[in-house]
Amino acid sequence: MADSREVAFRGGGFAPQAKPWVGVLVFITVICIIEYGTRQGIISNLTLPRPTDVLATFLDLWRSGLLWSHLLPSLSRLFVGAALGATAGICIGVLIGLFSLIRAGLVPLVAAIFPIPKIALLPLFVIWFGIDEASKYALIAFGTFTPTVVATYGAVDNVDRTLIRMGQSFSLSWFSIVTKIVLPGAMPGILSGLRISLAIAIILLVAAEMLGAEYGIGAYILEAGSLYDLERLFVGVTILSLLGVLVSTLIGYTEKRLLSWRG
Amino acid sequence: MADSREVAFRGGGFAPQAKPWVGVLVFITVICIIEYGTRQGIISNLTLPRPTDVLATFLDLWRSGLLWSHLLPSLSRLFVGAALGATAGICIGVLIGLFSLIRAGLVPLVAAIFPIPKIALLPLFVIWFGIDEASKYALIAFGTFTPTVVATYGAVDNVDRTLIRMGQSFSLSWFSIVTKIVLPGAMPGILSGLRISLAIAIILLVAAEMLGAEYGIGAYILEAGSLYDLERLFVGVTILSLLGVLVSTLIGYTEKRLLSWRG
Amino acid sequence: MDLQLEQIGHRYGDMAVLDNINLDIPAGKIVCIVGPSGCGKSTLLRLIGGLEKPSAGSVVQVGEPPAGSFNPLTYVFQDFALLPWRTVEDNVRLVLEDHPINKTETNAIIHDVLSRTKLIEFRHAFPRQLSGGMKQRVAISRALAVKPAVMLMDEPLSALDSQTRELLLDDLIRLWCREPFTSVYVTHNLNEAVRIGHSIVVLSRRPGRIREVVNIDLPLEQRARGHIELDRQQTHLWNIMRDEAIAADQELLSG
Amino acid sequence: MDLQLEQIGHRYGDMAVLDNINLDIPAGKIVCIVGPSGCGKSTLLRLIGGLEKPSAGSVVQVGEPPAGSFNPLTYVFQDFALLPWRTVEDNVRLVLEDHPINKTETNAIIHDVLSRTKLIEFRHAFPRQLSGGMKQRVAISRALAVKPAVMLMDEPLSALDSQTRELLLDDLIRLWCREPFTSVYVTHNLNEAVRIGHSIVVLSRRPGRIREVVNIDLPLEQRARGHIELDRQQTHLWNIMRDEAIAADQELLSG
Amino acid sequence: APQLAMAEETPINVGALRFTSHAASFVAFERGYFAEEGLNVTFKFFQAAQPMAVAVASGDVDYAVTAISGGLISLAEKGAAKVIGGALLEEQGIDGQKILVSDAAFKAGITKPAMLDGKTWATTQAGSSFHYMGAKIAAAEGVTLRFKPLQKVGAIIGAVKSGQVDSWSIVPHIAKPLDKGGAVHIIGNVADYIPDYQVTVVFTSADNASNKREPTEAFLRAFSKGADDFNAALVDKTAGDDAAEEMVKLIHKYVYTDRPYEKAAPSIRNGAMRISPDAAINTASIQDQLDWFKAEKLVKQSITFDTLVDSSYVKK
Ligand SMILES: Nc1ncnc2c1ncn2[C@@H]1O[C@H](COP(=O)(O)OP(=O)(O)OP(=O)(O)O)[C@@H](O)[C@H]1O
Ligand SMILES: Nc1ncnc2c1ncn2[C@@H]1O[C@H](COP(=O)(O)OP(=O)(O)OP(=O)(O)O)[C@@H](O)[C@H]1O
Ligand SMILES: [Mg+2]
Ligand SMILES: [Mg+2]
Repeated sequence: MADSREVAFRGGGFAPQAKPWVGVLVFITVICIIEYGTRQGIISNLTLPRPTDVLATFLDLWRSGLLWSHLLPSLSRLFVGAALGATAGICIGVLIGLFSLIRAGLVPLVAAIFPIPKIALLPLFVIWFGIDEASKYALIAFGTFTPTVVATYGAVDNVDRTLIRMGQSFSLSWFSIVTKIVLPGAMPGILSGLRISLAIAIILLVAAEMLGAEYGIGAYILEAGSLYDLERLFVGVTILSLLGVLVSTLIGYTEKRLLSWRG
Repeated sequence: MADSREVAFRGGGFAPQAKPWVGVLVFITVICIIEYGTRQGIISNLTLPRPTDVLATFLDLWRSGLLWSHLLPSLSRLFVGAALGATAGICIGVLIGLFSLIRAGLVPLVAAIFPIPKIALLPLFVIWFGIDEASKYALIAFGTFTPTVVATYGAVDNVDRTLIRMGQSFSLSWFSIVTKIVLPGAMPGILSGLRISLAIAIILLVAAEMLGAEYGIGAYILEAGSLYDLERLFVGVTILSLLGVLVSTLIGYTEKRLLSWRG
Repeated sequence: MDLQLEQIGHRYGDMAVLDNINLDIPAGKIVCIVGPSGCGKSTLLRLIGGLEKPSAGSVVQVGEPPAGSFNPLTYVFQDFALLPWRTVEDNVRLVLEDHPINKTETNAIIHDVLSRTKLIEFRHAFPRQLSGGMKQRVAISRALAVKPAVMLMDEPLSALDSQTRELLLDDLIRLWCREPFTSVYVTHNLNEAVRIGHSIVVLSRRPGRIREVVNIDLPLEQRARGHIELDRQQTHLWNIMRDEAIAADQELLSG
Repeated sequence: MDLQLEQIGHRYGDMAVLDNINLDIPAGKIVCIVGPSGCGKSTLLRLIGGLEKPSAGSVVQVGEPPAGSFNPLTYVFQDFALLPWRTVEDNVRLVLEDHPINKTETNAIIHDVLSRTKLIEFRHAFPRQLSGGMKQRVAISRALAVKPAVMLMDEPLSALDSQTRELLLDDLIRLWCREPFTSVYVTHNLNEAVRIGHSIVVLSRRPGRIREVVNIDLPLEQRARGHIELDRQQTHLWNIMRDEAIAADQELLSG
Repeated sequence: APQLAMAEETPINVGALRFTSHAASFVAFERGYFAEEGLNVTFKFFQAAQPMAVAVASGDVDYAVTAISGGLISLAEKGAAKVIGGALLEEQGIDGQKILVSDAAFKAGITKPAMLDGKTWATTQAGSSFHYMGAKIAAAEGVTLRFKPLQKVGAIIGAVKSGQVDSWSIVPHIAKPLDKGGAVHIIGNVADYIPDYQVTVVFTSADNASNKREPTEAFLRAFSKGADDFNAALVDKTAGDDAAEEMVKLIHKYVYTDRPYEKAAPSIRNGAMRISPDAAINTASIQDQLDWFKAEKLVKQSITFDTLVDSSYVKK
């Protein structure tokens, strides 16, 4: 067998492998570079704050107890606003998914509302909802609503039609088909839509707190921005960023619980 | 055959039917109600402008030639900014999709950047990119970038692995597999991601034109807002909304051309 | 309860799918429907079950469905159509929930049908944990649970690998022998058709028309693998269908 | 060129999938592999084709591949694996693009393989316009285009309806008779195995081990439907596999 | 002459808002005062003052006029910006910024600033001039105000009109039409509480202030000339009606451009407040503002007057 050889390997790849430490490393590297750059003066103090100063500012904020005074109102605005917007969005989305007439009437309306920047409407929100909590809830709810609607009716559309036909073939009632087949089937799509909606809700916190908020992470960021206080600006931005990661983790957890049947 | 009867129909439904006129009707109805309400004084002139006044303001804007002075700079900002952001987003997204190391390093970074509100960073954009077009491009590009990255690597992940294994089984080169299998396969996902990214780009036009813009739809809206001039505010908002519908139509058209193979 | 198809025709838009179908489905018999792909077999089954309205003609139900039947016309689908978020037991329970029976009765029915299909042990498993054969047995249990007068089966075995298919075909035959049921059984597989059908309806290419109806008198329990008479019938059917099958396979699909 | 599998074993994590497989694949012969679902047939094929590395043992290639073979070990996949955005012709062209041949040569090859599978008329069609049988014929043309030394076929017919499957099996047999090729042919269908296999390897339930190798000496061109010898062999194979199949069908899937 | 010292024209960028309070620059440009000083001026327009301050720090804009805000002081602290002259000035006797209350508050009997105890006061942001004015008025009257940051003037107008904030102070050309509309009421003048309030200042980058003396001085000279013309035409009204008319027309090229002249003119006239002659700085007012910012802990305690102001350019 002079000319015998093993078959060459040519497969593999194109399959992402988890390397969690790399992400951590990248963050550490970026922060170290900025720290070094700002210390050496390569990065001017107008461009970026020194990470250690940001940390110190954060610790100050914490110790002074103001962290909670800012965080709690923001969390409650986020919670109430997103809950309102997401609930309304899911309801309308399901209705759009189920009824052709509602779909025909509302889909173009939603499409027209989607690209409207919420900050453009700030002066109107003052008139419509006042400058207290109501307008903040409304702004966040409004921003969460449209993407949730779009994700939800997409999810309802994607429910396997054979399952619905199955339900009909067993003469299940319309209500049973909707609650036992359509809604659970749309759940994965709705949850992954919520990931985006809630990220948008966090982004809108700043816009919402433009309206007469004294306390709140958004208000804190706005004040820092207007005082050109980069350390505090970055503390605020970091908190929002962490909030985003937290919300996304929570949704991941909900998915795991609610969609355990996916295994 | 006394007791013979036809089998009862129990199927149908759960399949949306197109009813384009309903959408038009809804728009007309909403506008008529507002017109009537404002004329009767049921809706105060602080709450909503009269639609006919908005139209008149729009016609004034058109006749004065200022419409184009506002629209053209905005369109060019949108175009350049979104093109930069989307191109960078697609490139990075594809790299994340292809290389585990890049994925591990960048995905957490992108996830952390996503929930940062762009308006919070406005003061920094001035320092980083100046007050001319560059900062507007940068802001829109930045806002378009993150959602495009997320959509793109999702699309690459969803490319049918059996097609990739097929390529490998025919000993195609890595480059051939990427350009002939991965990229075309990811195209539908990338395009539908662009729908969202471009809607966000339009939304960010207002934020971008907060930075030293004299002309532009965003600047027009901001000025109208600061003078509490509801007619002009709504003219601006309507233009953005139409822009959103236009962009979405253009993407639909691109999809039809590029993805004609889907039939 | 018998079913009679009277001059059934059906179109989707401009496309005629079925044309002038007349057929009797007598109680207690299994009628197989075979024909080339796309000839309208599934459509015909949907018409029979009332899931779609025929463009022409009518499906008539002769006689009352047996007392205690919750859902006289019951489907078994090719791709099982199990709810992935419900366990085996709850998938069966789904179709009983809309009926006015109490919990103990429901549980008794579920226990009965799952034991008939040998699935009792797996009643708490989710569909994703089941092999294809088990999934289809769950779907069959679910159909049995509503005590159907007629079982409408659309290629119930074709999603399974051929070894599992053999096993499940035996199971079905055994179920019928224990307690004969009426069934319209759509299949692509001529071997399956001659093993389980009392009569076999051959449809032509689209628009589907009845080409021939083949009756096989051999009792089901005697139809073993490789029985000469069955092989003869199978070859006969294959000869009828061969040209249609070639033509159907060579057609470009529209749209 | 022959292939030799030497004491192949394979595991995914903790799970042993294949164990101690020794097998010769002689040039010009078709070796069928049958076994219960999940026993590692596809895995074995991936190991043979170099798409995966075995955990133990090795796949050895004895002798040089024939001159002019672009891709000695070539797959035909169960689900066709056609690029939906390329026409029939361009799907075949794909696998020739990375090789140093000019345009006329490429076109000649494409013309040749498409005419061998009777697809010339459809060369500008997109996959979505083709029936399943045509799609698989495109996949076979693509495999032929690279002049393989060995064709690795993973249930090439199981995505098709049984009538189309009959037709395509005849096509494959005709192709082999015209110009014998070497092939490893994985299938679930014992009838298919006895019709096309020179030898049939029966694997046990997971971890897959070789239970038995059945050789059938009858030349392929004489293996008509319902040939007595083939029926005998098929029943023999079914008896070997029956218990494994029942056990495999009754297993809860992990994960 | 200075223009001989510079071989060719020096290009500079001047930041501006489209407000009457920025008129001095517009006049200097239109009447060629900048050109006479050898300055080739390009205006950069902004929607808000804060990004303009940052733009000076980043070098995109060379000179600009803005209120003293926390942002400006922070930028000065970072060594990026310097105040070099004064601009808008509150002066008793001249129509200046007004104190407003909402209609609801007015009807509830609040007709004097002294009655504002416990009421809300609108500001754009913490550390804005609105915040400062409110705080000074409250201190003078011995009342407490609750400050509502609403970011944008438009949002404030909406909130005051609908009675959701009680009080605010704003320049006369915005205050008067609102008062006339009946949705708000003017109840006092800012000048009565903060005499000689230096509302806005001229500032530039620290680099310009210390290293580009010549063009900076040239800019201030031209700016002062523009201010003199403006004061004479619209504030002191000593130049006659024709000059006033001409001045309004000049300013209309920059402000309220999309309104017809007849509608724009009253607003422009109403907006006329004194611009410090010779760009002089009211040191006491600036010191007071700085002290207030420090007391409110809006800026670092280490900042001194000289960090903020380069007083080598103009008379104090
Ligand atoms: N809802 C529908 N709307 C339009 N056309 C349809 C619809 N359902 C089926 N068709 C078309 O009707 C024809 C018959 O379809 P049907 O599913 O009944 O065929 P079939 O015999 O069951 O085929 P197969 O053997 O592939 O299952 C096909 O050409 C199909 O494309
Ligand atoms: N990449 C993989 N990672 C982990 N486990 C795998 C992988 N591929 C296959 N398996 C497992 O290995 C076992 C054998 O799989 P394989 O696909 O080879 O079986 P098979 O005999 O081809 O089955 P079938 O008849 O269903 O096609 C299965 O239990 C499968 O779940
Ligand atoms: Mg069918
Ligand atoms: Mg397999």
